[in-house]
Amino acid sequence: MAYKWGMAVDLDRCTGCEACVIACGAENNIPTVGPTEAARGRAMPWIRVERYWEGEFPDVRLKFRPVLCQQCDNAPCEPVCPTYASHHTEDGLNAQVYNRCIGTRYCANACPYTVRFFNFFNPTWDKPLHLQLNPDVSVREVGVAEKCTFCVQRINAAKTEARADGTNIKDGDLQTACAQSCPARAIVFGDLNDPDSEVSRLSRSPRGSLLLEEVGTKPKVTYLSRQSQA
Amino acid sequence: MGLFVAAIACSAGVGCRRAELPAPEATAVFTPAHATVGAALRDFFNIRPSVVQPFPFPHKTHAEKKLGCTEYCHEAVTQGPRAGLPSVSTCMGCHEWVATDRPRIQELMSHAKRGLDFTWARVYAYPAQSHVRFHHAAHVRKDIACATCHGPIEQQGVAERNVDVNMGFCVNCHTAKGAPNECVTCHY
Amino acid sequence: MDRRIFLKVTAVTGAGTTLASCDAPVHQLVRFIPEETHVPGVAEWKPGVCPICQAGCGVLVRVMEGDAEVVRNGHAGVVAMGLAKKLEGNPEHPINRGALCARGQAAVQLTYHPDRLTRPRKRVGARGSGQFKDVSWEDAIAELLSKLEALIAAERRSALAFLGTPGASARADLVDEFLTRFGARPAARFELFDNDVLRRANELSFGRYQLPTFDLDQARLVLSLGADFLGTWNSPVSQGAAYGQMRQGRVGIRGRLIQVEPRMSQTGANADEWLPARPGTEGILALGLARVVMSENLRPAAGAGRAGALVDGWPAGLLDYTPEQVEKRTGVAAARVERLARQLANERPSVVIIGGAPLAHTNGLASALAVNALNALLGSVGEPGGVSFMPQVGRTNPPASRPALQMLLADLLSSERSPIDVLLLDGGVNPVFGSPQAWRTREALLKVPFIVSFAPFLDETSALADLVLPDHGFLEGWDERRPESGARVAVRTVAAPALRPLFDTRATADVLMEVGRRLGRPLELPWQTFEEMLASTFETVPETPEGDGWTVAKRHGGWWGAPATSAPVVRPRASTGEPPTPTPQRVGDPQFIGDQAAFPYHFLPYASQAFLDGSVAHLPWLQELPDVISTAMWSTWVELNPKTAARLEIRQGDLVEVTSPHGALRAPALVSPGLAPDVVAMPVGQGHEQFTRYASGRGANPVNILAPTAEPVTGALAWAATRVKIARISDPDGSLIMMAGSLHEHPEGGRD
Amino acid sequence: MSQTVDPITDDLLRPVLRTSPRFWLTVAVLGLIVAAGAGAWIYQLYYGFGVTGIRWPIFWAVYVTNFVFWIGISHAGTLISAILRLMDAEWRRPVTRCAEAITVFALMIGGMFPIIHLGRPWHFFWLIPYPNQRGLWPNFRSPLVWDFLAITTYLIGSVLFLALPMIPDFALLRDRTTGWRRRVYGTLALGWRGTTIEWQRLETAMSIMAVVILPVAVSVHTIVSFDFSMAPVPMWHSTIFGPYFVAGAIFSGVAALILAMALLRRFLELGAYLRPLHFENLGKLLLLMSLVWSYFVFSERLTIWYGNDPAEMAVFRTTQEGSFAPLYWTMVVCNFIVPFALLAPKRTRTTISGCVAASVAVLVGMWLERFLIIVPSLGHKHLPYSWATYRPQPVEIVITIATFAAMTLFYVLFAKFVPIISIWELKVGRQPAPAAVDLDVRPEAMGVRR
Repeated sequence: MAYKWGMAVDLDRCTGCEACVIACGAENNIPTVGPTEAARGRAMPWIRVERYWEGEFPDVRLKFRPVLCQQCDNAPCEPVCPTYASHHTEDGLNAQVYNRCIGTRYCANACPYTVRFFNFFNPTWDKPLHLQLNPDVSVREVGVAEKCTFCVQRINAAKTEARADGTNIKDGDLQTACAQSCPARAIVFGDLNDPDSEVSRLSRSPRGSLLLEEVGTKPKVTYLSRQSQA
Repeated sequence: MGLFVAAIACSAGVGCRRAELPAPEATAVFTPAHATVGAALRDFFNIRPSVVQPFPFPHKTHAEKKLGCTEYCHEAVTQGPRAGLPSVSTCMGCHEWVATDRPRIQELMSHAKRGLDFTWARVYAYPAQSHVRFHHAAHVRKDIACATCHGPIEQQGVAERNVDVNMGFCVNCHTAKGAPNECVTCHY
Repeated sequence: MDRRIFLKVTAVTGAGTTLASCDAPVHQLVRFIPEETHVPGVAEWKPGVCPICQAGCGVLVRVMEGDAEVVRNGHAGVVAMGLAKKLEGNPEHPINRGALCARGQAAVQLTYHPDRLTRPRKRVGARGSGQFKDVSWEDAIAELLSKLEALIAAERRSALAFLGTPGASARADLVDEFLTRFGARPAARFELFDNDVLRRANELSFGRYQLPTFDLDQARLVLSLGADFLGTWNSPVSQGAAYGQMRQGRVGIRGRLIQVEPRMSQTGANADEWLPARPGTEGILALGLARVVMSENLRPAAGAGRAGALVDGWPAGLLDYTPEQVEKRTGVAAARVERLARQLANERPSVVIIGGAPLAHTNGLASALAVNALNALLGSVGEPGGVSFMPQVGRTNPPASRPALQMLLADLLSSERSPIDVLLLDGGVNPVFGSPQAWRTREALLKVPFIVSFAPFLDETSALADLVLPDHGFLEGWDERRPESGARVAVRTVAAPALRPLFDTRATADVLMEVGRRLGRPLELPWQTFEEMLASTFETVPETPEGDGWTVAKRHGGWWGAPATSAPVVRPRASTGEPPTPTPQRVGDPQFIGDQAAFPYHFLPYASQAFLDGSVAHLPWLQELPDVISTAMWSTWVELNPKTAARLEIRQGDLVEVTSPHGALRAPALVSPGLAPDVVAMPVGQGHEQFTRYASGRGANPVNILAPTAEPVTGALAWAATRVKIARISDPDGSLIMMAGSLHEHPEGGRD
Repeated sequence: MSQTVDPITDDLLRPVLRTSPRFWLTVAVLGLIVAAGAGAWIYQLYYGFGVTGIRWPIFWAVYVTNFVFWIGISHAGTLISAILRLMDAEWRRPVTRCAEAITVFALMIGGMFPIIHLGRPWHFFWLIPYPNQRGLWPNFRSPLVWDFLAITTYLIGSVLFLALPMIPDFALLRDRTTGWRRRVYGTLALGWRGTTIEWQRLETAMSIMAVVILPVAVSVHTIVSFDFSMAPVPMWHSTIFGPYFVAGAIFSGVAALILAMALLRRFLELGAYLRPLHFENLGKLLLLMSLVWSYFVFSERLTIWYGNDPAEMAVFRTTQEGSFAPLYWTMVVCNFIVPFALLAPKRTRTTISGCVAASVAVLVGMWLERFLIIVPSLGHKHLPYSWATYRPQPVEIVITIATFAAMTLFYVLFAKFVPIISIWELKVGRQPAPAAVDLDVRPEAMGVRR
């Protein structure tokens, strides 16, 4: 039975601690670009915690929202890619195939969530920081686009294991780096085709909504709204 | 005119969030993808120098002694993605006493005594920009013979690249065996 | 030539890159035989201890084989060894329950930091110049020994001092053991954002010299007075996990959070209700709440018991804390005070948390006592959903009568000849950076004839050392922590080395033991190695079917006792003996340094989300982590309320100068809505003069300009009690690097 | 050299046959600038794309602006000359060739930019619609692939359209020159002998091409506009973009043509052939296009403003009153106010200088228009957290300048290589029937032995 990977982000649990951001960087070999390049908009956090202010002092509020690739079912990034580097997998992921990418950056423009990034330079690490690099994940070269993969390397590993002992991946056995690291358990990852998985359960929550639903991208990430009764 | 256009374009920064910053000096963080143009071209055309091993390990001799590839030397192949290349200590496991009279083995032993290991050259390495992952164990479990990709190494002395494992090779086999052909199966 | 190649050729020529190729020679390093065996490509998860803060979270280290460049008996070469790829929370650990904060996960970069000290060093240049030459461990230890022998010969054993970081651990025990046996001064321990005021308050109120644990999972209403308990305070990960439960973990119940603070912290951002009270008046507010609870007989005044007795005017019913008076003093509307009090009394279990800035005022201790009394009044002490104290094992933090660092500095500065001949600096302690300039820390330390540092990195303090004996990375040596809060059970986090040392470093604990052995009259420490010492401390732990305590602890990354139904409260377990007889404390108005006219703004330094007190500012991941509220990266900034900024004609990013009676600093301005107009806030952590390539010379350090005023009873630095003035210097210099382009989600509400 | 009875031939062949030092100087200067551009690109290839000002989330900027701009310019020639040919407008005769030349060169330059802006340009051929070893074709759903097809088609078409009517002039040159040039022209003349049947075939071919090239030209810029309108980006995702871009293209194209003609007239002393009449007629066309363009802009902006969608309003505001306002209003002045002021009143329209001034303004304005379509939208997408501003870096500016130099250089060389005004068409304008044209054709040249 095919999987359909999805995620639920409970904004009522999210504390904005950004553990997910570092976890993602560590897992996926995301380079540190340094101050000069960061100032020129070259930092590439696959997941970021957006914050928005509301109101004015003293009645001021702050909203946190972790934003990562929404793995849309109707993804604007896919049709525009001339080389199929960005395409849909049978698991419903928006795959980014680095070796097919020629760097038109069209996908990044088309993405309404601005979660696609581009390798403006060839990344290097000050020795011996490179020893930390995760051997299960490519180090992307100059000129290719990249984005959150839902930790596809973990998905593939889990599949390989499951195949080895002829079972299916059980709910909870497989977690993305961000979900794993979240202290408040605000991020839940799993199989949407399994109606009993926690992510399916949460996605059905009355608090659930989709980011920029009006754009019609059919995201697979559900945001559970914050219940504020102040 | 070009200048004029450029000049206007520059003023696009008006009301920009932050002051102009200097263009990147060839920073420590970033380097060209390839050290030299030559390297770039070789990568582009996938031209590889034939590998030179630090020590002429005779696969044939060991195969004739009925030593399975994965028994001692490449034992990781059944457990994980990588087959692994044995270290000198693995060699010494047997050659402490086996064939100690041979000059090659003596060379080996002296090497080990100095605490030095061999940097085996990978025969089947992929170019970095192919961004490909291969999981040995997964294939071994499906009873894919080593020879399928590595050829008749047991009849060779020093291992050679018998099969050109390019993407075409992989895809054909996957198609034939009904294995997944989704890009992210291998490219991630 | 097939079509593909042909096209490629055209491509290349077209791209005009067919230039003459000139290849750099590829030099091949020798390869050593690996000392360990790993299955290549297969990850192994080993337990570890998070070194970043005192929370003492347990981690799992993802270890995979890889090639590392190392030096083996003088030869540089490559060797295949286990390398740490990622840190994740240890799921079994009762404090962090499998999660880990951003700082903890970045700790892996401590091991692979390019500017780590790789071998012992001896100073050659002037002190603080950071000029050292490499020496062998033999020579280094020999030199240290000679200095110590000299002390013994001169009968000046007490002229040996040790300066380290607080936190209960076997390592600390060893150090104390070493010092006592040597006859040196007791160890001085310093951390800028230490919580001694709260510990002391808890000791007075509840007989526990310890930080409290909050049972948020089951709380229905949480009132936090300035405590950024989700971001940086106390045990953020365990509190974050509990918070998640409190919000959505229970069917039909959603716990609520109310935050009182003058600057919206990460925790404040998550609150359902956010009230800015005047800085330093949180204790008064607490008493105001207590008064309403009592006067409306929502809870019996006697319920507060001992804790109440410690508050001046409590038995009389806090007559001069009427809502109106409280409104006058705190700026929180009387009606709101009453509503809040009723909510606290009715929506139980409810708990009040105080921490951070409110305790760093001249009335800090009194405020803490007031909150303790309030919690007691609400019946939230030791109860589910309330505040409790984690059972402790082994020795806990010895309470310092007065902060030891201040004493040390005072002695150094007062006397002509330094009373200290040899100073041992532990890794991680950086008072030169972390103390106000007015303390003259650097000057004082420079008077010490001989300083030995065990720091793995050169920072402002360790740069003063004459001899540097770099400690192992935290994954490379044995480690043990005894957290004081964050769980309901006693916890000892333990870890065996997860990796082989990458460099020629040595575990400080083992170095101390060796020194102890090799002294003329050996100190006769009961153990030969640190490992041995750790093992011995586990002999008391009962055997389980899984094996003896030590083996089990090593396998699981620690030992934790069975859940205590409700943590014991009254019986003091701290090593302080019986708590002193209660003398009622009055919550006075906070005193500030700098008069209101000349210095119109309160200066509020706060632990930054990424760097805490600055001790991890050298980790590139954390430098590039956008601060979740300002979204700034690689930057420091001065936070201003929009109205204040407008009045001073300061725009986002402008360079401003902040001046206190004790100094001035310059930093870019950040206009932020979540800040009282009379407050100027600034994150601590940046502004290192010397702290590796990533942190050096980046931004300004707010601690520098703090007034040296202290909380009178504990003597702890009142770091929130300084007033400043602020002036615009120039246009943006580009040093404020922001990730976000907009403050609001709908900046212009469409057409108007 | 043999004598001619007609002065036209000499006048028009002079630039080709006589070379002044001024020519070499121009070529040298322009050549240097072009070389600088090439150098800049190699620099960019070496260090990586990061040396440009492109950033998250503004992933397209000056390069794509140039791409759209030059493709737009290319609509000068083919389209205009084709229309004029079909309407058999007599005044077209001296204009057609220089117009068609603009098309070809502008296309060549514009066509380079999609490659220059690639992250990995060495793989550009993956855009070519042919299956790779895995039988994988490019993604035909991607407007970039449509671009590739449209532009190549258009380029081939335009080259033919330019080349066909040059044959008789090549023949003429063949007979006027000696040595290697004679051989070159001879080859290019394809053995033209000027027989009636050849003339008829040429005419037929021309009229077929004229009909074919029109829809192609329209489709090209429509497809270029699809690059934007297919993406859900605020103020890109618009149905008006097709015609809007085509109008803009013709608008800028005409301006480019007027400018080119003025330069030719000035430097090649062609006053007798490129007469104020031509400028006035093109001026009228320019005025018309200016009005059409303004109408499109107005209706586009009004819809956005009325619709009041938050995301789109953000872009609307930053262009109208935000950080891009200076550029936006410059554009409006250049594309509407100036052309209208200069071309509406007969007094200025009839003067060549008036038309030229208007054209220069329009060229600037149209470049800005492209820039303002691309950058503000990308800088203000749906999630305000990601908003950013872009400023071009030296490498982009140098390459941009170089393209203008390249255009001029190609043009200068072309004018040196063939008569920039079609000699035979001019003569046909005078004579009733093509067959009777007095071409200087000698039997030898026709391979006929005496």
